[in-house]
Amino acid sequence: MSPVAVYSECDRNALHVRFADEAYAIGPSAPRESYLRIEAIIDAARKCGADGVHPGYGFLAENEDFAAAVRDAGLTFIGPSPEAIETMGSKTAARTAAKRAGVPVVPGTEDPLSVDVPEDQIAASAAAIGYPLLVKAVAGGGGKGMRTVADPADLAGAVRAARSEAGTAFGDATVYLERRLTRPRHIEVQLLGDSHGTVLPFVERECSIQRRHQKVVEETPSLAVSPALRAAMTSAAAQVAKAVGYTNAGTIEFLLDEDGRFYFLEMNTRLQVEHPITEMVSGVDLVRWQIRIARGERIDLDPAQLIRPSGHAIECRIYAEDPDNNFLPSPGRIQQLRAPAGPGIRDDSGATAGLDVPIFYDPMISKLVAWAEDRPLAIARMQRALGEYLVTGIKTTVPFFAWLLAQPDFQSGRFHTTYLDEVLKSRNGRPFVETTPALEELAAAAAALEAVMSPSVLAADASADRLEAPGARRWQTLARAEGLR
Amino acid sequence: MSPVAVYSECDRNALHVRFADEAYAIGPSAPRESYLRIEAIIDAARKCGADGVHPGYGFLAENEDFAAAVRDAGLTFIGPSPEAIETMGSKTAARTAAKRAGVPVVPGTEDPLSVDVPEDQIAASAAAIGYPLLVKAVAGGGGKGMRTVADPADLAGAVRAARSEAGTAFGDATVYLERRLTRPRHIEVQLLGDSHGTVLPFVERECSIQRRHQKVVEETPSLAVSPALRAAMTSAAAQVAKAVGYTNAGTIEFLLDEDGRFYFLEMNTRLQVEHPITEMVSGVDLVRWQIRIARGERIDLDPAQLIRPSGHAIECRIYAEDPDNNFLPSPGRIQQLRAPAGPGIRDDSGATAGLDVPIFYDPMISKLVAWAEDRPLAIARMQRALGEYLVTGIKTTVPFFAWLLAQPDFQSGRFHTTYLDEVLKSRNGRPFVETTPALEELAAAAAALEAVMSPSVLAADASADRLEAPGARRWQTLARAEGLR
Amino acid sequence: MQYEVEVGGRLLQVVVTRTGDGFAVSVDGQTRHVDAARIDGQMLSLIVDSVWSKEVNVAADPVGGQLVVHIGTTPVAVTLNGRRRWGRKNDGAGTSSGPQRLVAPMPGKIVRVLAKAGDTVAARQPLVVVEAMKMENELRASREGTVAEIHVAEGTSVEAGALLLVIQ
Amino acid sequence: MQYEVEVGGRLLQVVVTRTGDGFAVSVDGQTRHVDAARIDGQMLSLIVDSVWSKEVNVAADPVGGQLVVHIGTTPVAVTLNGRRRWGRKNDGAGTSSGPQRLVAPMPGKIVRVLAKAGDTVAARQPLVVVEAMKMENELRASREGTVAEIHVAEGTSVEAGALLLVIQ
Repeated sequence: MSPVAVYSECDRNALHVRFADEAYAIGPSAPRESYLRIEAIIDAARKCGADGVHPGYGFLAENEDFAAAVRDAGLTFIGPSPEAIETMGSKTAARTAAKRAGVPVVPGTEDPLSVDVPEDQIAASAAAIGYPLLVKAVAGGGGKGMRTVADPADLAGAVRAARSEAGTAFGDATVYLERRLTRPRHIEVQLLGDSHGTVLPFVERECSIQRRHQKVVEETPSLAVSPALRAAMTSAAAQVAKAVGYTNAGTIEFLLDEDGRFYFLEMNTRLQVEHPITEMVSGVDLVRWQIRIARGERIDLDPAQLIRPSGHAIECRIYAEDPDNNFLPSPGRIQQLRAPAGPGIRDDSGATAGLDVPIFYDPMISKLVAWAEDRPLAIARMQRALGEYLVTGIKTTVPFFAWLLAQPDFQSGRFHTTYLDEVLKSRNGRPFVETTPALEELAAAAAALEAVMSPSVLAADASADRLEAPGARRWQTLARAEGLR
Repeated sequence: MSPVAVYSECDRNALHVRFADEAYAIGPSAPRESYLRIEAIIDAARKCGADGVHPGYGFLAENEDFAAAVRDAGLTFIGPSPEAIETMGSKTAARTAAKRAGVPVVPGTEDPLSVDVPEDQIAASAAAIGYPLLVKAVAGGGGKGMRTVADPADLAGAVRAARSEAGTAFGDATVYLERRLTRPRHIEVQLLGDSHGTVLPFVERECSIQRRHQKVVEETPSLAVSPALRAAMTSAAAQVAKAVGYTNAGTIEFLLDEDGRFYFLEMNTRLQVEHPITEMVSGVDLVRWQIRIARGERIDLDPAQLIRPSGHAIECRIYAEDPDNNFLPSPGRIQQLRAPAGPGIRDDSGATAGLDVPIFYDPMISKLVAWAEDRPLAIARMQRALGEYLVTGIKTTVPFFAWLLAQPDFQSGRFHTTYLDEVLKSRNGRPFVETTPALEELAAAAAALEAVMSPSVLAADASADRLEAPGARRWQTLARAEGLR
Repeated sequence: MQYEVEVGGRLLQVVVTRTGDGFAVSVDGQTRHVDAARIDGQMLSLIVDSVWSKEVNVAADPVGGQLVVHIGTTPVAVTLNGRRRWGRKNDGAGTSSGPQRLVAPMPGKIVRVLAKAGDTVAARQPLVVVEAMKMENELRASREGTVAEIHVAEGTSVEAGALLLVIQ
Repeated sequence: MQYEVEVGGRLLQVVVTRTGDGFAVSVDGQTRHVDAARIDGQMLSLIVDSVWSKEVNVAADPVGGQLVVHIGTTPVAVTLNGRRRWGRKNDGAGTSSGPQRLVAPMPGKIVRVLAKAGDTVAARQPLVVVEAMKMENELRASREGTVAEIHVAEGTSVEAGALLLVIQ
């Protein structure tokens, strides 16, 4: 199989372009001008004579029109059918499907609230559902177009904000309302379904560590799921998927309340960012199976094996964000990058030194995964790996994860979907990187040593070409300092 | 646990020094002046207040005097007892132990041939054993101090050569003779033994791919080993270890002849270079267990699980050698290094860009390991990884492995301990990197482009400091070219 | 060579002297022996007092402009020989006195301006919402004060480092 | 810019012309469009004719001195504008005519010299054994001939590139 990449302007130097055999430019950096342009991608696929298209897990990955366009172009879409994407892609239709499959759902509006639904009607359904509630984009995902409302007075504003954000992010401003459970866990079940009627669930993933509704740490198995509950949740997930004739890889997301009751939340009709942890504990290559299933092959995995976890895996999403500045994105040129390796460590990275983290997309630069025989050992391994993960030139969330994994609540598994936001609020911006006087003195010594050991800095030239920029900028800084002694 | 490193002069910048919390210089680069100096290492361990010493897998790792010195210094030696090392470290004593345990051994001399044994006596024992035979250093390993003799006329010379090489490498010139089986496989069994009498064997490792008696590719499980044979070999291995009261990690090496009969070859009383492949298929962290066992803990692993392989793992030893020049060592400054990653890939590396591969030690720079559900998939994954392994500035064996893994004999598992030497001989130096006219034209275009895109080369200065040397050298090369147009 | 290094709010006097086998580095009078080996353009491997091994990495922060020293993977911001003399004091780079100049930490689009000139604001009160990387990010006041100047309007795009508003 | 590139025994004429969106590169008259992006000091990402993506890496071989271009991970040795003019012809870098100068490929200790002046040697016949990295490495004749000069003695140490012997 020979991989072909498509890329936008700012991704010209991205790893997926450099590693592909063929690469096709599909437009400017803004997603709607490139990665969201269905015809541009179909066109590239035609040009290179591709047999199939893998949609990845962003942009058009859950877009039924794209899946249909690929199919209509006579190509294989490596994912579910457009019909399944459409059904489960609509949060409200998905809830109906779940209920038909006999799986409980979180109380909420049955029908989407299109932009023309009057405010008083929205207020009425809200009252029926009860507060606190969530306003969610029907086409939503990743916390975009989502607002929490505790006070009826804030409802109208929240709906407006959610609609505008949803419109920008998904081109669909329709929203719906959903009861907000108190302190629930986010537990999800990975599925593989083939075109011969087989749907197999995997051991659940625990994704409750979220910041502003975005997963930042995932692990499998979940401390909150007993074998009995696992059996119930995995078979419920499979039932929902079967009910809509689902094929290929997908994930059923549940909320698990404090009393151990679970509710269908939504389905992701694509591969997910956190799929590596399932691969680590199951030994199954999910992407290879996506391709085999798309080719019409039968899944010949042992169902019992898939819901028996072998060890424990944790994923940290390494973002180009400044955790000590309210997690603001930190785009720019990566000056140095050294990723950890060794036993049990897997780093699925899109970054290298010299690469620019673009401002246009989600700033995730890597998925760092640690596997070990049990959870405490997996945490210890992840801590070791984070301690070796060196990135300079941009800020990353590595120091945040180092802090999080040391928290007693995390280590004992006492958390829920709002745990992280609450802790962050209570920390009130206290830095994650805590230096000691000794460390600061060493830093001072190091800076002085660098100035002494690199006399060439005095010759540094501001007109150094772009490639040399980071170094040069640094030399200038030092040179200025030197000049002023 | 806080790691402390010791280092020789040329290892000042090595990764183990940079990653350690404390680092102690123990002498000049030549092994006998640093890494083989027992008192220097004990001294460092005392200075830093270490609790234990891990001997690694080179230098003093199988030296009973070192193990004893560590113990006498009141420190924990993370390995077997000095007595076990001494017994199994002597090839002849080990053979006796194996025979006592009822395990067959390869016919050979019972007693070591010290330097004063007269030639006619050596010739006599040789005749008794029969030709072809091997002259092996009693203290030997890794093919050092080993010679093959097919013709009695060559015996005396071979013994002299083996003795001199053994003397240099191990400080012990004693050798012995052993029948050379025709086309045997090298199959070895990893063991863990605790101080409470438990000895557990793991799934066998297939190490028949050797160049000049040095393993270059290892895999587990072996295609040549049936479940029945596995049961026999693993329990034989455990019996030998129990017979000498062996504790901690060790490996029993067997030769497997074409008729499926196996013979005890020797025991390695240490962790081995190829231990990662066993970790990949067993999920057991062998180094962690070495430490736990040294602390006196009981092994609580499931014995049945350990001899049931989960998937297949392959290791390629990446060497700083030029495969297209008779595998001559290729020391020097690594200019660029990009190691592969992703699902099923583990790269245990000691190299980074900017690092010098020293001339003093074994030139292995990394152990690249690929795991997958079965052998063909593991081979495919290793091929993918090798295709992404970029090292410039020095030559490596990466192109050789890319060639080897594509050989039908390798893919079908039809090989033995002399397979590789025979194939290499028959290739008669034909290069492993085979370029095509198209590739050559692209290379020509790239060189010209680099010259055009980097006009600064004309300003390049030969007196650039060492750090810039590789780049500068290249600029000079180009500058010279430019100057002469 | 003598340097004045500001780090963690302290001003340290650092004197570096070459010795036969490395450097003598004194920080506020306390001298340590440092064996410093160059790994690459930015990384040094230090062995302090012949024992303590540390990788350090010195580079300028592309946004703030100040030097960031990574000790292992821990970043520590320092200024060498006086930010004052660089005239960078009012960069809003965490200074705790004088007017606070709120600058854009990254390029993006101003989606909301939550304060107007004359407003009294509390520490950590949200002032401006910038959209970048498809996420809306709140920029907050680092301390209480009065909004003196506003330099941006909703809907406009700004570059990293652009001055957004000033708090007296 | 015009270059003469020797690769795989062929001498290629390469002409590089800047275009609006990259370069026109003609190799022996066949012209392709190349979008060349600088990744770092040595690596370029090429997209040829808007389709074919290749990472290339141009660096000098520390021992041989000639340029090595890595296409992906495949090394290809090239010489730019004439090895002849660099006077490096007789480096024993695989030339097939003229005297063969056997040079040490790495630093090490000469443990055995297996030929003496005047000996007739066959191709690939072992001539010198060098010990480096604790392994004994045989250096062989690249072709048949007569040993004209011997420049080393057993037991001596040599640097990389040192002339060991010459075969006529």
